[in-house]
Amino acid sequence: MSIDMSNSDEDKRLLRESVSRLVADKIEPFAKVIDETGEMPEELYEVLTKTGLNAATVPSQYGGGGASALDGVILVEEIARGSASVSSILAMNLAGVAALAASLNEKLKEDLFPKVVRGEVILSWSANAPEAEGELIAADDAKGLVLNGKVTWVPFVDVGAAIVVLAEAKTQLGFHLVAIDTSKLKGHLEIGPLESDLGLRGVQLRSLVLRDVVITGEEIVDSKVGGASVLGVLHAVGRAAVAAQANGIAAAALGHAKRYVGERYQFGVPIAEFQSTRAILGAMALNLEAARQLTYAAGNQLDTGATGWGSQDRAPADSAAKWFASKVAVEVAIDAIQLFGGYGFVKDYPVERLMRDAKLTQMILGTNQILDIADAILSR
Amino acid sequence: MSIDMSNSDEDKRLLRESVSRLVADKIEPFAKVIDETGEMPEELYEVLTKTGLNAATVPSQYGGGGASALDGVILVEEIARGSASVSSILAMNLAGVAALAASLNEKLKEDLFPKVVRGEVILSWSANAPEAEGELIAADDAKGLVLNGKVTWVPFVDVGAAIVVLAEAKTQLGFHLVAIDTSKLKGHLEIGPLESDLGLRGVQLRSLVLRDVVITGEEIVDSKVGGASVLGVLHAVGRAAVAAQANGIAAAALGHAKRYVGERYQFGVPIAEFQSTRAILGAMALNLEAARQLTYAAGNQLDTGATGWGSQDRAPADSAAKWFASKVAVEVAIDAIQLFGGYGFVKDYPVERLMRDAKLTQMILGTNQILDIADAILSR
Amino acid sequence: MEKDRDLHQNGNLVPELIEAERFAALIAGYSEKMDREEKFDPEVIGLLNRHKVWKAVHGKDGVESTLTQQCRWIEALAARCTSTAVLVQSQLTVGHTILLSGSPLASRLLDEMREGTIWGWGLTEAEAGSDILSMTTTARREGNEFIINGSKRFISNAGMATRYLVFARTSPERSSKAITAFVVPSDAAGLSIARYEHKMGLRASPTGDVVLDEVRVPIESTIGDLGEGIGLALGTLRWSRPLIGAVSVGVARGAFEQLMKVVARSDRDLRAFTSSHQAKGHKLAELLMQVFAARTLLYDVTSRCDASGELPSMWEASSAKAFCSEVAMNVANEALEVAGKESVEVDAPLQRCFRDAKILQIFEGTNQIQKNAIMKELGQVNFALM
Amino acid sequence: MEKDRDLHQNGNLVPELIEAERFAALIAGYSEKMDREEKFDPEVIGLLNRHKVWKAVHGKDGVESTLTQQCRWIEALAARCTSTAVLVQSQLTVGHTILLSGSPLASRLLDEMREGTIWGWGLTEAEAGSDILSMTTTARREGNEFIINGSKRFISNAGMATRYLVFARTSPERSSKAITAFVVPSDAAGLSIARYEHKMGLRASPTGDVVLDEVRVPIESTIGDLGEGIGLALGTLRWSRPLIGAVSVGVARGAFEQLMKVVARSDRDLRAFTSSHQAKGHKLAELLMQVFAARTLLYDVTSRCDASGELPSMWEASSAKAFCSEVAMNVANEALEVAGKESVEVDAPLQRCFRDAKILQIFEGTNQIQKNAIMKELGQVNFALM
Repeated sequence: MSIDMSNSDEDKRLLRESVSRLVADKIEPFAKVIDETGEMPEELYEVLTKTGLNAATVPSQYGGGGASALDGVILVEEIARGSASVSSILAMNLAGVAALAASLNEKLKEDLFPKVVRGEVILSWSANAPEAEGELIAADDAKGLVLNGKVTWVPFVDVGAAIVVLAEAKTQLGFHLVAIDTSKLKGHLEIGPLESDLGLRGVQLRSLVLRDVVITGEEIVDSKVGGASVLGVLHAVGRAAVAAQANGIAAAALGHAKRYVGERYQFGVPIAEFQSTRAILGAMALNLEAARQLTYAAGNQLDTGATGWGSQDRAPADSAAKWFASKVAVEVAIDAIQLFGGYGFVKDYPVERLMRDAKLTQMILGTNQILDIADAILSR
Repeated sequence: MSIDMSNSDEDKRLLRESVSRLVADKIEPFAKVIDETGEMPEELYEVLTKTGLNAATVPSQYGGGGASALDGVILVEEIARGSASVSSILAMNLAGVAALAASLNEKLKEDLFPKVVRGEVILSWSANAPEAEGELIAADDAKGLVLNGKVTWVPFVDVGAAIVVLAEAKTQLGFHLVAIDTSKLKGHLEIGPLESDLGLRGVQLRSLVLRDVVITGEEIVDSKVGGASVLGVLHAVGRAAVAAQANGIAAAALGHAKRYVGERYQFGVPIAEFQSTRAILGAMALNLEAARQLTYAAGNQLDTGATGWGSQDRAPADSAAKWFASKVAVEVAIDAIQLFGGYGFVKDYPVERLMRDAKLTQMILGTNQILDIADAILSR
Repeated sequence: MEKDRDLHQNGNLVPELIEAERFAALIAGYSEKMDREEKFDPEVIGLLNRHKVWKAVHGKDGVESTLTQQCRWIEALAARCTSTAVLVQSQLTVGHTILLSGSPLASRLLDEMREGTIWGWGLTEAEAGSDILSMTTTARREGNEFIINGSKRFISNAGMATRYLVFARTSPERSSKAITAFVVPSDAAGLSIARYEHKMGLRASPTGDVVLDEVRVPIESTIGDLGEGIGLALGTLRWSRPLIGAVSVGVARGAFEQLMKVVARSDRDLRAFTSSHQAKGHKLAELLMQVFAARTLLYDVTSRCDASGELPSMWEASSAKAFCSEVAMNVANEALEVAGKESVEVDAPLQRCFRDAKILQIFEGTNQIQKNAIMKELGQVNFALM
Repeated sequence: MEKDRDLHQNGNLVPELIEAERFAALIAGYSEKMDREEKFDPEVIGLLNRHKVWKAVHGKDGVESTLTQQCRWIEALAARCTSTAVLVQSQLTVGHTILLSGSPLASRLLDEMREGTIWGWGLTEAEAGSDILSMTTTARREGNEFIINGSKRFISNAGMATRYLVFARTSPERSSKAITAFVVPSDAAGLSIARYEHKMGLRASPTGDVVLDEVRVPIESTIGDLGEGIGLALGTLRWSRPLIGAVSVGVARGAFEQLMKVVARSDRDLRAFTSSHQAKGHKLAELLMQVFAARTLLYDVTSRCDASGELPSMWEASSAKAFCSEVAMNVANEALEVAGKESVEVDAPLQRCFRDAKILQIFEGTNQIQKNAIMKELGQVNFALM
């Protein structure tokens, strides 16, 4: 089975429904075991590759699905409804592919895009907040750039799948965005212990310490002195992708809660009959809807380059979506557990995992978007 | 000057910008005096009629702008940035026109749409919550329906402009949505005192008591036994319109606050330099953006009939937009005053009016949307 | 122990606290009219004097009343009329400053206040809000007089007060030692009220620009030593901020009580476990808990102050002000939603609460200023030892 | 007066309250390990016994300790280890029920608890959560014995307790008089722990299904009279809900203290008025105020209870439980955002607080149940007289 990646606006619904069935059949059944073991089963990579989901937004001339960012965001959300951990593969690739597509390095695209399509690599990048610790220092060398330093919170390190890490490397003059193929770095690479096991287990966030890693020009995605265009794309699409993961988690929590309150009887009626249940459920759906619309707007803006109609005081949708959706996802998961009562707190039911997964979407890429939005507005 | 009502998706930005200039020149200057006096100056009706704004969504075969609901929502928001009271004229007409357009009573359309276009009437309807007190009882008569009862919270009663009130009239078998031309009701109509002067002043919310008012078949918009399709349209578009008013108010508050924090110096720097100012301003912009995206989604869904992609658990966008946008508008206005400090509390500056106007958008059509959303989700 | 704290003192019921609630009920009928007319009703002044409220709140026998007692009075008043509560709060603030100053005039001035002399507090200026040291009003000495020039903004009780506590520069540098406090009678030559503010709320409480044009006062008019003005103003904050907390608790409580009245009219029974009112009932429970929390936080701060004889820490005073005023704005805001359209009708008490509440987050230091103050003392907080 | 209330009693410093904080510091080192291993460490049990904590919390001389004292102990423990705090809270709840029952066994059972006997509270069943009367466990009398059959769910201390307080039907009808409480020793024939729950948080506290299959107990095993089980359980709530409030205050305070440690490592100075840390500083101030408010609300309820000798009203007990647990969840949740990624590292205390906090909104009656209780008593609340 392969998912049809129509790039037109008209049939998001069909796209979503076909993915939704796939998720129910092939992805959700693994969510619990991924959370328990912290490992991602091999066959999941195969499912994603066979259906083309992992390369949905790779331009079609490289064999990818050629899907829009908006479609990519919808796909990430749908996969996250089944397993937020699995959706991280798509989220990583979504942003990584967008960054590569914006790069002028055609050779790198020709090398990496087909590998993404064949499922041979995941395009990974640091899920840490941009301003946080951990950086690579680059020095020029006859052979290329020589990198030393540490990248923290890198997803999918040491999970079996090969990764290419898109990392920012600082030089005295500016910075480079480089593509680091970790499989080629024997002896130059030290992998840190697991950095968090609260949620998104299976993603295996770890730090990488690089020692005298030589990067040739062919592995440089973008170089800027004072500017940051491709890195900006990586982060903007990254924010939209994480927002979509959060929405998927919240949608799962809402769906489980809706089902449970219809089935759980107390005082002789399903607890859905109580108005207090409805007030909680309605608020969950309402806030999720706002988060979704923000996220779709972010996807749409990434596709069209539009930045909101008219007014000068609009918040950038990707920053707004990341902050709002991840916050809402945590709250929706907390409320879903509340509706489950004691059962929500135990691992026989999925909602406690959703609360932990949701919290990770909030921590990823940091929580400073409100100040970023203020900066954006005040600088206009 | 007349506003070009392109119904295409591509240039919302241009539409908004041309309206934005009009608002700055011809509408915002009246906002303070409308609030002070509670009266709407005559020339404002003329501006709205001349530019076609009051009839933007009237189908073009009747001489209207033929604009989409989404365009209508954008127009309401832009007008509300200048004066929420003035935007109520558009908001009323937006929902009223949509209801008439959905009606099968062609004669009524032929009668009323040209009058709306010529600015001769405002299509008014009760801004009260649907479930609240005040109802008309209809009895069949040889000449038509005979109405008795009370409609509360009717905008634009007794403001000089003529209104046609779209009101729900209950019979034993079901209900009728009727168009009541108040100018024809001498001796059968009692106008109540002002119902609220907190905000949206100039809108003149009042109750109407009807006594033995005869309504002929030509004035019946829709009749249902057990169903409510046209009334549903009236309320759904009404919710989107009120959400748009709220967004306009919030956008005005954000704009004023942004300007003020750049101009107000304390401790030798503009207060925009303080991170605490930025945290407040960023959150205002973020929440407004979420409210806007919800409202545009509502407008879009009203145009296309789509109800969100795929998932069964989506909150109806118009209900979500109404609840969320009006709540956000109050909070944004409260925060704008906070950034103004003591100056925000006095009537020399516009932000205190925005807090009062915003509160009215929350009260209009009630605050029960969260329970409505829960009902909608649980019934699927 | 709150029962103990509030209505008993060393085992004896404190009658003036019940008196506060009784008196507040007397003025309740004036609040909507005063709000509409934007004018403090002289009848309320008459009631305050006649019922010897000033004696009760300032402390009867030359001893300042406790912070808890003052807050209880203010809360009771604010639950019925924010403007009256703020009038009393403003006098207690000035009274505390005068006491703090150790001025030789203190005893006489406070006696006058117990008889109903009303003061205005003249610190803020157009460009000197949070940033007090930007003040430009000056007092220069000439012989046995100070000559004051400048303009004060947002002065409460402007035109109603017979005395103003005016802060002015006695030295040009940007230093906390450059400013001195003076008592200036309202009929001093050169003092005028240039304009009054028209406000969204707290409308019965007059706010105006007090302009001082070559106003001469005798050198004995200083309150506190030369250059001690900022010290006095800052010292007063640890007393006055809880007082604003008390106005806030009163407004929150008043809004809640008004809401309960509306609910009682329309919903006969909130006690049913499952009903079409449960969502509203839960909202009421949430608002109740907010009022309860604000109230216990406030009186925890004041009762520890009274028991120890020490002023609250600044973080405690600022918490009482900021937390309670956030609760007041929030409860007033949400009360309107729960009550529905009845709450926004012309002259409805709840819509007045909504408009009044906003100023509580702003005056006596905006809540951002309060958070700055708390932030600076974070290292001192140790709940384990409290 | 909180100082007074907390660390002084009739003017004397109460040494066990300082002792509570000191003891809590001893167990802090165990909490992350116990969480990871999902197992209560016997060393902590040893410490509890060795330091005579059970004597301190239950009351030393045959007199139950005050609600305030119990809450202070629980708060101190919860600030370091939620599971230990819940262990102690669960024993104090059982202890109060036993006292309330007036059982002839009470004195002996409580003496044993002071020596460290641990109980499990067996009320909830799979289909009887908020709806207690759906209970299906039965106790039928045969001669001088009751024979108990049924299955209890979510039983704290399952497998760790040596006694269970089991509620069972002694009558088939859906009536509050149909249920009776029994003490059942854990080694009774037919009693088994069918399964343990694996939980998101509170992981060191064992939770399990206690299955009773023809378990025989002598008729003297009833706690309280026949048919008084529900009455006892409901009566206990006015004592036990504030105890959960105390766990919540402890978790909130603990999260705040852990957050301050993280901030102290990364941000040297939050005191600067303007700085790149002001937004974070204000967030800290907001969280501080929440903890402060929850704490003052709780101890206001407990100290008025202690002073009056009467149990808190249900609306007060439920407010203490609901408000404080909402604050705990909120503070723990926001603390992670403020602290950043360090807070979610493997074994980081803050991520444990986040996972632990959620159960506080659920057990001892979900917060919806608390709001129902408050809603029913709204008419009784009169802040003016409090």
